[in-house]
Amino acid sequence: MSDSTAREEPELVQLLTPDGEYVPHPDYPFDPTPDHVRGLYRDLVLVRRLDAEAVALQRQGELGLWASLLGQEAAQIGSGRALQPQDMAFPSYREHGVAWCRGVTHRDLLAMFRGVTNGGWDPYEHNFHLYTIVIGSQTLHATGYAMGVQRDGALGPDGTAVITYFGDGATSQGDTNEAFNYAAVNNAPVVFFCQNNQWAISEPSERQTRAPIYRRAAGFGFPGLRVDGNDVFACLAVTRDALQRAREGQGPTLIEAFTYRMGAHTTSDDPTRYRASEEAEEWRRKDPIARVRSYLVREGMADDDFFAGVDAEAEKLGEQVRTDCRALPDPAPLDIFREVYAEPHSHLDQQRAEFADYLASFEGAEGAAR
Amino acid sequence: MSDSTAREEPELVQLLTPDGEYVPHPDYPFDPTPDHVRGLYRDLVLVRRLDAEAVALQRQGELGLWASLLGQEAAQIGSGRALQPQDMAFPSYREHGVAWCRGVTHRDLLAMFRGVTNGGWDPYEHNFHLYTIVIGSQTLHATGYAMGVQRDGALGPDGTAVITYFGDGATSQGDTNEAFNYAAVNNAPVVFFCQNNQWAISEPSERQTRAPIYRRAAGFGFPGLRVDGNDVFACLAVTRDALQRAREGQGPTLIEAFTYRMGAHTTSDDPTRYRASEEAEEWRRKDPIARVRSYLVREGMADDDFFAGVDAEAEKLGEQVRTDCRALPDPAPLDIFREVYAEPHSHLDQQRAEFADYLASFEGAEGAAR
Amino acid sequence: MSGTELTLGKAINAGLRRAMEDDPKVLVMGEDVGRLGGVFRITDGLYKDFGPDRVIDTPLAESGIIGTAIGLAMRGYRPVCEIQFDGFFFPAADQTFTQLAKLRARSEGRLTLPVVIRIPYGGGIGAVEHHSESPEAYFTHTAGLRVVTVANPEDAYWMIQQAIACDDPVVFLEPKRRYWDKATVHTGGSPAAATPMGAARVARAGTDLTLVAYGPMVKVALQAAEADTEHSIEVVDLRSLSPVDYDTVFESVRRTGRLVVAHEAPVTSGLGAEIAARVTESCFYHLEAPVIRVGGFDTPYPPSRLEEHYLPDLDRILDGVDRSFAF
Amino acid sequence: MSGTELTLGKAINAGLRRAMEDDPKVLVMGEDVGRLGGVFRITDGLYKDFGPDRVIDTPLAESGIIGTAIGLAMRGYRPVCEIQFDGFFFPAADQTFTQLAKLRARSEGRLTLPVVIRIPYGGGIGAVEHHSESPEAYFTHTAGLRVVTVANPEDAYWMIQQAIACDDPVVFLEPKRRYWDKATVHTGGSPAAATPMGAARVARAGTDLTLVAYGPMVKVALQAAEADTEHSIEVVDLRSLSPVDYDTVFESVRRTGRLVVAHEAPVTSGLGAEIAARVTESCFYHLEAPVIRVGGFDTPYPPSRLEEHYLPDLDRILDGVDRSFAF
Ligand SMILES: Cc1ncc(C[n+]2csc(CCOP(=O)(O)OP(=O)(O)O)c2C)c(N)n1
Ligand SMILES: Cc1ncc(C[n+]2csc(CCOP(=O)(O)OP(=O)(O)O)c2C)c(N)n1
Ligand SMILES: [Mg+2]
Ligand SMILES: [Mg+2]
Repeated sequence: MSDSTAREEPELVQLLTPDGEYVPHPDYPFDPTPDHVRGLYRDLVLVRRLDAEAVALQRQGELGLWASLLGQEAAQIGSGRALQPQDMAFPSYREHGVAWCRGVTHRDLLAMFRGVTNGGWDPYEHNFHLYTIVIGSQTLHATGYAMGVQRDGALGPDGTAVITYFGDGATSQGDTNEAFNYAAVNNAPVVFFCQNNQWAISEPSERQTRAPIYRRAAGFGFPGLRVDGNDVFACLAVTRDALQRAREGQGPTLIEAFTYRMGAHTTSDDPTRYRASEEAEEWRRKDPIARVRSYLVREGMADDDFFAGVDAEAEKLGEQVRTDCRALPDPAPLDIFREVYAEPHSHLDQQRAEFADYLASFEGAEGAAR
Repeated sequence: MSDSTAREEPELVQLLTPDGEYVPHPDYPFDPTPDHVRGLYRDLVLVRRLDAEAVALQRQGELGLWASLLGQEAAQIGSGRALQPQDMAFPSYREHGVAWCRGVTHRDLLAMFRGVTNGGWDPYEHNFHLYTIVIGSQTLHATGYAMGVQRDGALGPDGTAVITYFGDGATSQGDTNEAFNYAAVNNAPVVFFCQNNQWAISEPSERQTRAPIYRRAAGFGFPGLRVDGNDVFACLAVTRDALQRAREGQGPTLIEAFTYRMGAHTTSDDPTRYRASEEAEEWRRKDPIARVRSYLVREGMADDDFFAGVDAEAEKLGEQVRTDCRALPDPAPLDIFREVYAEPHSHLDQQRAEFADYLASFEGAEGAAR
Repeated sequence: MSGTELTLGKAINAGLRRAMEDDPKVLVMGEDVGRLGGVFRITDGLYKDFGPDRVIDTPLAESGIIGTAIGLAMRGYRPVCEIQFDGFFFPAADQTFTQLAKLRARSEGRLTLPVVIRIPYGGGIGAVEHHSESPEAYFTHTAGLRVVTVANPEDAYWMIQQAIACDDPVVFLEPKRRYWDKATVHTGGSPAAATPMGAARVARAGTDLTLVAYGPMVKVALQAAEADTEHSIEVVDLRSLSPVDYDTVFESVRRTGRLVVAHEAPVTSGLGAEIAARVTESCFYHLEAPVIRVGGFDTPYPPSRLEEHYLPDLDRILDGVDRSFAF
Repeated sequence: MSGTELTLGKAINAGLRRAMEDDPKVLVMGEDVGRLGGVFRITDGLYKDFGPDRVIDTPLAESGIIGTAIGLAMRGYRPVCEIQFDGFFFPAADQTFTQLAKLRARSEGRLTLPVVIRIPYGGGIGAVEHHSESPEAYFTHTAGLRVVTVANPEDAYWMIQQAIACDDPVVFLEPKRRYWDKATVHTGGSPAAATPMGAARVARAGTDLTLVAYGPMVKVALQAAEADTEHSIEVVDLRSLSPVDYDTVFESVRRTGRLVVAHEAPVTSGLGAEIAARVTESCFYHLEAPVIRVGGFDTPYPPSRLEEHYLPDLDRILDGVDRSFAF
């Protein structure tokens, strides 16, 4: 009888300690060259800034909502930078860091949260699917896409891998478990990247699962592991490894990035109602950016000029975010009917025409009132 | 990294070998007294007979459909006889052996397959829920019921446990996985009893799962084990143990009873289209009834008179099944409206009245034609 | 009769609390309904006062919520399930349509399943996708369910209690953009003595045209009726969507001879279609114009910057009224 | 034009085969569609000829079927999904309504999802529960989907190919009790040249009353029309349920002045309601009677020994016709 009810703390892959010390791992090679690490540091700082600006813009009424990635930068930049251009990513709604790595602009990200679109970017242009709000749905899309990759014969050392992102809460959803199973049975080239930020809105992960999340994979017949989600080196190394395995036809992997949601669930949320501030304090000491900075300083890989340069870049980005957000054009009323169908649709085409007439009737009566 | 992709054959709890030798198991005490084993033998033979009669009745057009339990008698009688009267069982649609143990009559079972009802018996009278056709649904009902048991404070050495039955195919369904998780998180007193009969209609279990099914439990944080599903002693012993654990507040268990569907999926199915007859041959050698008979003979616990007596009883049961099936009354047309709602429903009550008038209009015109 | 000023949201909260006090079998369950009190705070304070056995923070799985609620009901409980937003109901469609709605008939009345499914529904709060939908027609097409919605705090307070007391499964649709609307609630008396949840209500008397609305649209309908100074418009607040109280609707239409039905849901195969079909069949000779439907377009709910154009507003309703009088 | 005698089931099989031959991106997926050829053998022989990469026996999980089909479509495939029976669609409701139907609009047209969902539907085969339902109204209320059904082998052969060729998601409802009906199928030509799947068809000309039916009910409607020797009944086979070809329906009703709509699904909030509402609005002055709906009762589908009473038959349709003429 396999009894896993005991909740002993499982092993965690870590390459960079909270103090900024690099500890090589036998299974996950990583080469912390100055350029590489400085690049990661820059990514981390810039996405945190983008995120902070978006939160502020929501407070100012410029966005309807924003889901902050604060605290999860390393998990996202690490995994995002592990992707090859041909790889396809299926995010949930908080993966601004991954979006950043895929070249999705802040403008496109803001558009959805501003309510000017339900999408925002071309999934094929970036090999980055649209944000998916309904929890778990995208894990099946990723699995199906990966089954398509198999059918295209696009596996091999330079083949295509697929990654999908979801949270600890999403592991409770039927769809996510069906995706695990479809991926396992089909040996599909997909990496399941779970950011366990320990909360699903107000519910701590004990309300979602009794076993450590990474162990779910073994039950479906594929490997799972837990990585320090605040360690960008480790997240990059384990994701690269899992993607390569997928690429080469060795099937799915579940990565549980153990991290923490340092902010509110979204700008609509008030975490003081359900969690102690000490918890957040404790995690602040494990900050994903601070430890990279420590490493750079400790190793003499970056000086004050470098850090000032990144900060200046962040300033500029912040300004750009604010300007671009306000400049996002509102959609036109008739956009409601846009691209509901690919082919002509007698009924909807007529409804659209009637609405156009209706709108026009006001123009006559009240000028530009509408 | 926990890698379970290798499909080594897992350990199987077995107390009675195919040759009828009893091998005690350190973890699962069992006391094969003559009375006990003779009783089990009788159960096995009688439900097999009931089942065979039902298949024949379907062939004769007396039933719309029948899902045969052939080959799965031990899994059902073993687990069914492990239940206490207060325990509640949630079956799928093939658990005629469990129904037998719960005192559901063949008449009630046949009624659903004859199409005179969608239900058939009082779930509370037997502590045996209705058959559930939509795969996996009942696993959540069982879990919820078990959460109710917890809230009633009905746990303890003589407390109430819940069991739910499902097949290998059902482990793919989102609901079943959600049930595993709800049960784990709530530590609910429910036993998940999976009869892995190796086939879901035409799909072999490799198309449903990559890992042995019992391992799924560990991923959700509760124990799972595999038992020889053709061994009634082992099925009884492990189920009794798991029920007791549940009863005493130690939470859920997943039991995978490794067995074989010796017949067609249902009377509508034609297994020659998808599986080799040698496979069935091989499993016939592991017949769940033959080994109990061997044991009884080997141990001198039963003589020819006993076996003849059971056969005679089976004959009589067969006759009764045939008679009772044909005697099942057809429902009346207005039963369509029966118990759709518990309370008056203006619209449906009116619809019913209109239909009654409509039916009556024919009586005037054509006499008893309708 | 005691009266208290309450928002619609607080009125549901007060009704839930009273139902839980009155019957220890009443449970509240859903995502974040516990310590947080739900994303709209409708279950605020219940966790603190009734504890985790009666106010259950469930895993993030809607099929699991309804599926386990069915099991709890079979064990004698009366679960009140919260679906966090309309757009997140669908993972629970199978358990709701195939199990919850049908189990009583399947069991020939041996199983009673008093499960309430609360769903904050409809648009108008500037939300992201899946947070503004009006799925009522999926429910009204499903035999075995009752479907109600509320338009004011008084109904909210009583109807949630009636829904919980009802031995049938009830889908309780909460017009989320009205959660903050305030009015006096008369908390004296008992749910059984209050207007039955199955009854429609004439919210405004009129003689020239009947305007049927429900949930969030009642307020818009009343404003439209006020704004139309040429015609005397009667506004009927349906309250119950399944079954519909046709006695009240027919009586009104037979007097006015004209009917406009307004809802947020897409028009095609929406509840307005059913009302139009039945009213036409039963009041054929009284109708001076066909029933006019004003509703959402047959598109997915648009991004929030377009919702003011998607949702039927005063102008769109009056346009419908004009179309009726044009016949 | 070459003609072959085929059952409706075999015609779908032949259409699937031709679509798979014509386009290597077409996949077939579902439970038991491989070696078994599906429980109704509609995919018979495809696994043998196209192999497991193109004919996929999926795990037993409907949400997984539609969810992975979406992913496959995003990668450029055209998956044809089989849902084994109508009653087992609902676990896939979320992926169908919330993802499949909405993704094109969400992506502003960047994602094209040519997914076909084949569902054997309707009653009349003496099956157990969940095997006889008619869920079309859930689909017709969902923007972003197209919904079609077929009533004869010729349509079956062509429309399955048209559904697969269509760049929108199409729910393809197969009248299971008609699978064994035989007729000549003209397999020459191309899907593009055949009658478009969006067009209704006048199946029988008449002058006194229009009888609209679709799928399994077309045959019953034609029998009823024959049986009524007093009136000249025109029968319209809708074929497409979303969108409905209203041009054809309106033209007919304006000529006959009367309309009866028949379907197996429960009447309340069924497709008949939508047709009644729209026809009444557009043909108000032509109607000599209200639109009469004949359908299933508002109950769960009953056990098979009652289905002959549940399903609208010739008598129930003629009763509807009589009710129309009684006005
Ligand atoms: C099917 C569904 N149910 C409910 C919600 C509402 N909801 C949005 S986010 C969320 C919590 C998600 O938690 P988790 O998966 O851990 O991701 P995180 O937000 O922590 O990144 C919930 C319940 C939803 N979006 N989809
Ligand atoms: C949700 C759902 N999908 C499809 C079906 C059709 N179906 C009936 S039985 C069956 C196979 C079940 O296999 P398994 O779970 O192994 O149980 P077994 O029949 O072998 O006992 C299928 C696909 C169903 N009943 N419910
Ligand atoms: Mg989380
Ligand atoms: Mg099986």
